Amino acid sequence: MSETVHPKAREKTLFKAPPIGEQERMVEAILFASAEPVTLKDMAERMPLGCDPAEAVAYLRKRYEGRGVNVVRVGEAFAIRTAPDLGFLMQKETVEQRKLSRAAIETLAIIAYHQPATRAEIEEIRGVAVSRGTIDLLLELDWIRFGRRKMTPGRPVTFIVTEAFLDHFSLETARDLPGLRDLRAAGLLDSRSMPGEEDPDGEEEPLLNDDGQSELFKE
Amino acid sequence: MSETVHPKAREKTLFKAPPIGEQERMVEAILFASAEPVTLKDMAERMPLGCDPAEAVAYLRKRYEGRGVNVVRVGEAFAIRTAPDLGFLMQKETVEQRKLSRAAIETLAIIAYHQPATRAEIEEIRGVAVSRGTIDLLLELDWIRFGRRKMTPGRPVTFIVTEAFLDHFSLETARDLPGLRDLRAAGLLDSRSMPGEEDPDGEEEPLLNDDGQSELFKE
Amino acid sequence: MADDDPPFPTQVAQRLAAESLIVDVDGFEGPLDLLLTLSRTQKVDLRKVSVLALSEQYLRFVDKATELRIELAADYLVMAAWLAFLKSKLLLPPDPQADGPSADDLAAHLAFQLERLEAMRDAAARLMARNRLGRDTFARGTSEDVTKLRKVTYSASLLDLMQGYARVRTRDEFRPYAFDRKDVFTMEQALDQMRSVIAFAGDWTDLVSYLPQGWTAERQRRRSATAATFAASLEMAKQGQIELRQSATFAPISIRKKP
Repeated sequence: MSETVHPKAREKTLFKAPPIGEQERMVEAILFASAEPVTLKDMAERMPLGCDPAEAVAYLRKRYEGRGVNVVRVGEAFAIRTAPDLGFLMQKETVEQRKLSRAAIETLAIIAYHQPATRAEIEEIRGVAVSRGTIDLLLELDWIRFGRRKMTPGRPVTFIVTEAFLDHFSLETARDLPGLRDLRAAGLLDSRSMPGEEDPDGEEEPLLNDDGQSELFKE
Repeated sequence: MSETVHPKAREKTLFKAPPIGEQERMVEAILFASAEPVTLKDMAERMPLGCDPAEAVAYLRKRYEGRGVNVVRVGEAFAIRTAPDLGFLMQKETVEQRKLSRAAIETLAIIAYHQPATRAEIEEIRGVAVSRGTIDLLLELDWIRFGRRKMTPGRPVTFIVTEAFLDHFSLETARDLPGLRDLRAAGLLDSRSMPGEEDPDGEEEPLLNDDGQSELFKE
Repeated sequence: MADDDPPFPTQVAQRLAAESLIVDVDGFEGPLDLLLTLSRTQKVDLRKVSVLALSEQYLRFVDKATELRIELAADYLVMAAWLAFLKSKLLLPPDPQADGPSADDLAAHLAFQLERLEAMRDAAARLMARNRLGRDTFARGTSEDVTKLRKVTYSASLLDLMQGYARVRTRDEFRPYAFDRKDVFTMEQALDQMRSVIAFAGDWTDLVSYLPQGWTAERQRRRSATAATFAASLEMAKQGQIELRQSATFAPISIRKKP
């Protein structure tokens, strides 16, 4: 109760930002009102001038620790989600999980761990052609999207995972993918092709390592 | 944080009801995830045996007092709702300055120079059909309004410019609109008028003088 | 999350797998997947897998399939051919004169591929076992939409108005110059045309035979089509799809699909 702020506080916004306790209430209201994650930028746009949503979210997050709902980070955004241990209460809300084919699951994992990944890279890893339907399904689920084209001959399109993917799998960032570090350390995420053969995208080794992967997985 | 309940508490449910703090978490999650307000009966059905949702809701309600969202009673049921003083966060007001489309400008100009003008006349001068949206926009902006019906077959409606139009363009009367000759004299009709488009203006000197100028603007 | 699998199903699974190998080719997601399954029977760390033994297993499998008249998809046969080649290379002492990668490099790479595929498969399983939205965690049930109050104000100046008027009054005189393209065959068209037929051209074929129908009679059209087709062939050669040949200056140009 102590932080409760006079409701009229916001009217003074022309002069100064509302106290942080009040900002926390605002962020709370905004996050509760949205089923989708909300970015700090979105929050700032909706809150009075001078507010610091990042700080307010940090307080809010702390407040909801251990509660029935939690504040979670999803990429660059935040959302409130029910605590995972209470899922059993929600039979009514449970969404029928689409049964994904093995090909779709593996393709998704390869994109997540190797992103940005081209179709040729996915095929190289799985050793079979990726069907159009598999990619379409993942796109439709909004778990993957097109990334930047690769700067190799043919300028192939790449795929990367989306915020909805992170949200669905309770990941804060793509860096939190289970086992990512170990896989990387073991060299299993390197793009290595058959000795004496061209790379899946027709490029020499060095190029594959630069642009794309770096920005997402910088440590 | 003192009320934080051990997350494993619910595992004891087969033997006795979970502690009230845990029940509060459950109610919180249920209210959060439900699309509709939830009755105590519904809650009891979803929670482990022996739970007392009424008590849990009472605690939860207290906890949310003064927060950004509140637990409110809706008939016989309960729901989480945005605190009334924060409703302003759920609105996003944006003011957008837009340039009037070329079609709208031309239509408006024709009405201003030829008023009262029927749709057929506008179309004849512009050489293309006038979309409904264009007229609607101009009406909505209160720059044009319906004039008297024309005494010709079909008695078509006419459009004339409004006070608001004169006001916006700082004109005393529509007669004050400069004639084409004035425009040309002022160098406004030469080819530099509209950057970035094929510019018919100014090339065909002779045409500028003739009929187009309606009797309204005789010099 | 809860793991529904019985504790140690591997032995049974292996036996079932070994049996099903013979009949159920459809169960495999390609030759690499099959190799991975076969390698499990070696019960070793994938890093220490015997590629030689694995190659033999695979080749035996393919033989058996052939005996049973099971139609194997082409990529299984390609893999078989490659493994047969690798096997012979592995068995022979290395030839110091031979260029290209050594048998050991190739074997090591195959082992790497298997390890990588298995790692991705594990990663996928771990991913799918995470708390999932709509199953373990839930989003807000009643989201409030942010009502967007959009106020649009339109601006137009007197100048805009006058220019607009002048524009419509002088428009009739103006006809934008448009290039008449009736008799022009573009390079894009030529590329499309060639790509669709090149697959059937195994041997050297005169470029002229690629001219589209209806573009050979009239001189002007023929010239345009020839130029476009030639440009398209250069482009395809650059992309490594075809080869070009001309025996002398002004001699007919022939092309063929790159073998």
